[in-house]
Amino acid sequence: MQEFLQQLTNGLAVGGIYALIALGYTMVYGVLKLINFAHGELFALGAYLGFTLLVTLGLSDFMGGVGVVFLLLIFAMGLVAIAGYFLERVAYRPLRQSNRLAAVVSALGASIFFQNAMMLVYGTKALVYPGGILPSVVVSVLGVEIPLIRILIFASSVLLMCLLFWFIHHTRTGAAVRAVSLDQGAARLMGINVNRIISLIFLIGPALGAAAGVMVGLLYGQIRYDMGVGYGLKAFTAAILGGIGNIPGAMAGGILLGVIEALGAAYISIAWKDAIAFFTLILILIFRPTGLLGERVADKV
Amino acid sequence: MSLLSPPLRWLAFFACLAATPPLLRLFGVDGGGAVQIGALNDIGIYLILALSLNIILGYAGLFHMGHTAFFAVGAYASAILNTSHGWPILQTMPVAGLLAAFFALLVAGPIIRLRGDYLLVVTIGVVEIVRIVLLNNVFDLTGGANGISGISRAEIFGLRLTTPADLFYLIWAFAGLTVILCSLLENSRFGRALKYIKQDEVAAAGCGINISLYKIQAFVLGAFWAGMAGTLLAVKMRLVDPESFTFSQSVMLFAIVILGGSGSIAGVVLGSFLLIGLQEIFRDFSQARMLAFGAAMVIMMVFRPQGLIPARRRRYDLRGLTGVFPRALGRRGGAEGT
Amino acid sequence: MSLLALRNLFKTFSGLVAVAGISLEVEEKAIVGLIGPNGAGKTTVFNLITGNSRPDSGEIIFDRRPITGLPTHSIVRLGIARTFQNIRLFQEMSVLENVLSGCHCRMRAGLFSSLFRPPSQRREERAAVERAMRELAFAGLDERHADPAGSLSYGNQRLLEIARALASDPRFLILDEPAGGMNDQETADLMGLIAAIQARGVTVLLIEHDMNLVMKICDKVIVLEYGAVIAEGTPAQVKGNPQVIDAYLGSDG
Amino acid sequence: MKRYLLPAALFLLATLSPAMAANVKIGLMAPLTGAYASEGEDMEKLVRLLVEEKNKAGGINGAAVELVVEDDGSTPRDAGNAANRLTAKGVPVVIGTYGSAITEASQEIYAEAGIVQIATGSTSIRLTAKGFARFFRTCPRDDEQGRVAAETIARLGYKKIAILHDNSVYAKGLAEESRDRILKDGIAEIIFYDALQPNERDYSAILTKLKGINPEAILFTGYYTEAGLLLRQMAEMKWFAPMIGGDATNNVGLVEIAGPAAKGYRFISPALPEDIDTPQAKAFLAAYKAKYRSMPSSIWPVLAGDAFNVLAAAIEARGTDPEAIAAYLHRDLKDFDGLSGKISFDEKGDRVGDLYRLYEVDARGKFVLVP
Repeated sequence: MQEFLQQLTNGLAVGGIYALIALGYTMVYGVLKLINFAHGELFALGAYLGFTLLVTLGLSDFMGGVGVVFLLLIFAMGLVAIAGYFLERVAYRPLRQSNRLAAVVSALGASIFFQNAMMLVYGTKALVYPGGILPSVVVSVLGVEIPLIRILIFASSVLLMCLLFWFIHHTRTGAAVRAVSLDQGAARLMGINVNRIISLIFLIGPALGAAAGVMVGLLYGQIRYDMGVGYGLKAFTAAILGGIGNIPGAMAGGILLGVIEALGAAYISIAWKDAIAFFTLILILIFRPTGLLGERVADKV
Repeated sequence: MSLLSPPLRWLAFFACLAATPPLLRLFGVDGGGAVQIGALNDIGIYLILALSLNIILGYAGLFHMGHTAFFAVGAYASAILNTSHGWPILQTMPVAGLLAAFFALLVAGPIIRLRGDYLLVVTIGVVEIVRIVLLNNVFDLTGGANGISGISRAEIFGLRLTTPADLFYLIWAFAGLTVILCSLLENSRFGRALKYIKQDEVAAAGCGINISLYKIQAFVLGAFWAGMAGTLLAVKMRLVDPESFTFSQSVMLFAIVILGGSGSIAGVVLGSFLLIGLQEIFRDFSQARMLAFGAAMVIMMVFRPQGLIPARRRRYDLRGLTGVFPRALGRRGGAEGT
Repeated sequence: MSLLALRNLFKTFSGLVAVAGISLEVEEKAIVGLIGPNGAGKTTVFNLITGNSRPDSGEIIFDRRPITGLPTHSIVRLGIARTFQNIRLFQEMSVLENVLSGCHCRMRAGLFSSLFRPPSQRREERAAVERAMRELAFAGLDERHADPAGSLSYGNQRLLEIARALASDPRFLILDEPAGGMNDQETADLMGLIAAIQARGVTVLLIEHDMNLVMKICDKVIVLEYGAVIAEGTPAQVKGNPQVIDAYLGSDG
Repeated sequence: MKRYLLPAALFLLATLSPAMAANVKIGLMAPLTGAYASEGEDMEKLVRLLVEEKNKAGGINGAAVELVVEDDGSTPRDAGNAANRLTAKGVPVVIGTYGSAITEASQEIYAEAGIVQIATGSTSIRLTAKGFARFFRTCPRDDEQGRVAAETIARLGYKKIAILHDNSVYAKGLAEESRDRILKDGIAEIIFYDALQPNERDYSAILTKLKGINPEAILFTGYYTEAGLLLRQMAEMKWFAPMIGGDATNNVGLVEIAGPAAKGYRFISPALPEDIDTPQAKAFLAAYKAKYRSMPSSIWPVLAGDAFNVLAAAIEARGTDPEAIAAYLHRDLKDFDGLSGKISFDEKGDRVGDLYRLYEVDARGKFVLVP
């Protein structure tokens, strides 16, 4: 029983990160019906910018603890948001009217571009976040030892998600975002500047991805230019699992995927971890063709 | 454009291709053009795969980004039959195709009802699962990370294919056959049915088309062809391993079809030459190679969202059929608006 | 003898009762109008007949055979064709290819004959193209055969949908608001076309809000309200029926 | 007309220049991109430095050495293309490459072209079991490393151990060799044998599972990135089991990732550059540090340098005919003073002599030789 709880907490921590990245996919998809394949790379860019701020700008020397993490998140999220803005302006806006698959291929091109840009700038060797930013303390809850850093990261993921949920569902701009996601044409008629809302989405989505990037850097230390592919695929799967376009769905999907992986590794086999995760996704989609919390898509005749 | 009728245009294209290896040797390109021919062989295999994907993605409009899974099943089937059961490699091609087709039947059945992006992610899941199955050496067949090596040389009518030029003719003969069969398919009842499904499933069902049956047939046919292309890869590389069948390869095939022109054979051919060729041409940028390639993909997509050579509406031979039938209503010539 | 009979059909959509025990009959070679205020369940009845949705209970008999629960493509093959309330044409395909889709269920060429093209397949293709041109001429659209369906005017697109349905050589044609969005001239032409269709021996069941068209052309009219039949009979009988007037004009009592 | 003058002139120049100096072409196939890019970069830097020094000392028999570099992209498919490109450029000999599966994909192509190939990091046993007469390697084989791993575990007296690999050609081979040797000699009981997924980050699930089994020691045969992550996350979980690694974990990157948790980690590896006591090794590494301001991050680039050295020696003695070079390496090259110690090859092309030492990471994160 002890090990089960431990594995569950392992799953939650990983799931929190998947969920945070999945939010980026879900928001962009919700509004544009586009899978932003470059989102994984924006996540990796967040990790690298965090590294630059910490090491090259020496942020880690004069400040310790939570203050640094807060500053790191703000800077990384801000810079990657700008990258997201330009990504949308260059690669997606011209294709807004054309068939959806054109935008998907453009996204794939952008993903290859970002990945290799990071390789050229930061080199092929794995970079490592300096240790000791966050105290490596183990907290034991109900007899289960959980590293403090994992709790902090899970908590901040949930916090960011709630912030986003509150913004989308309880603010005027949030209402505009929902309007645009339901029907761009109608929203435009209601006086909503659709382009501005879409740009806003491409500020928030990538920013969340960057936050997850910084967290991965702090938690695991090692970052590489091609880590966006793996995390991107997992987070995208989580977004679909929860019902793409649906914010609570992305949160649920991410956390569920993390737990499935942890339990799959623990109780079935570690070599088949990813295969189990994808197999579960396929099973769920067969019985719930639009994801767990996705709406039933009946085709209006 | 209409200087040559389509079949002649294709004939000219393949004739020029066939002449390339001897010309390269004639001009004394170093190494007899082995590098250039090697690149053309790569493009040839990708073209066959992209044309088989075009049946599923281009004609039927199914969001399929896991085509490498069928390619892998075919390649491994050939490798296993060749190395542990002693089959001559080219004889394994039909079996490789059938096994890939069977695997497609198994997979497509339950997921065919899924819509757009949900189908997309499931196909990505399938290709990842296949790669992990290969990696974990299931039933001690796939050789794990080592993959399977020592695949024998291909032989046709007693002639052993050793040099890249030999492979060139084998691969491009098969590519030519693929182009012919795809154009026959495109202009037939079967091809039309797929296109109706792509445009509007409900209307297609209203015309008496069994939607699920045709979608599964498209998947199985595409997989069969990709499985046979797997044999060609086994012949070319003489080694198959999990790292040759990754998600990024599926992405490349998806991009070739969409960028070249979804549902257009000429588009897919151009897409293959461009996307695989560009990677070779940018090679002398070495590390910046893929950076330029990614940017090129975005730029090409932004300037040609409908694809480089989009599918054209087919012109039917209506000799003796116009103006001969009774009209219940007066002529509705002009496009008068209401 | 009735070609189509519905027996006590029920259909609810998550609580909302769309069809509450409808029974009706359509005689062969007749033109029957199905009218009623919006939300009366007209299109739902159509969807039940064509298999687009499945009834909760009740039976659908076509030519003395139960077809309840059959998939749409089998129903079309039995000889029931339809048009749609909001036009569903293959916009980017040519007018000819749109009508050719109707011929699909009358052809047999499968995957292999499509590839290896035996003489039977070539003959079948030619016959299909001929039939499609015949239907296009019948609807007056034969000169537009090469244009994309999307480029036709609204009225012509309606006619193209009818031509497509006719191409499947149906015995029973369902028209879902064919006159929707047509001007008077086009509506008059449509009446001529429907009469010509009946002359070809095809039974027609149509939903229509244009009372002038319904009253002029239908042999029988069935009135629906809140998912139930409230009146049935010749146009004249139905016109005078007080319940029908209430349903349409709303009772002032 | 003027517009065409410049390109025409350039074209002429290009075609003429190679004809003039008949220098000695040596091929280098290295992973400049992909998973093993960091090893590839150091390989190229080190071999280029050796080429510069050789050319400054008058080249080989008076002819300048031209290094022809191709990127194998750390994947079998790109390796096939790289091999084709090198054969097309007419190099008589090729140094490379690091990964076992990637070398394997190129062996056939070089064998057919009759080119002498010296692998520098591919330790999989299979490579020299296929009878390629002109294939050599300056790195040892997995079975020898397996033997040393088994002996180390016996020496350290662990009775219940867990073996963890990552399903790669190298790691799985080494895991199997060690397991067979441990079971055959009855050294210890293997209570866990499984593979983790490489280039992941979160291994908490596996470590929790291992904690439940509580082995006396963990033998990890994968690469340094995963080893570093495992050590770091063990420390995070405040659970410690002694861990022993294979030679692929011999990289300073391990200490960077694992941080203080690296202390006490032991691994088997050929001698490190700093520990090589041969005079020419010390001199060369000083020159390397001067030029690139850092030491090679592991032994593998050094073994690539040795491949260059033995090839240079063979060409000096027998000229550039691959047949003669292969014969020289098989029969005449005995105890050659290389950067990584004495070098000689057996008839199958494997390197002779025991090379493996046991290293431990000390408190300051330095790799210290365990006597």
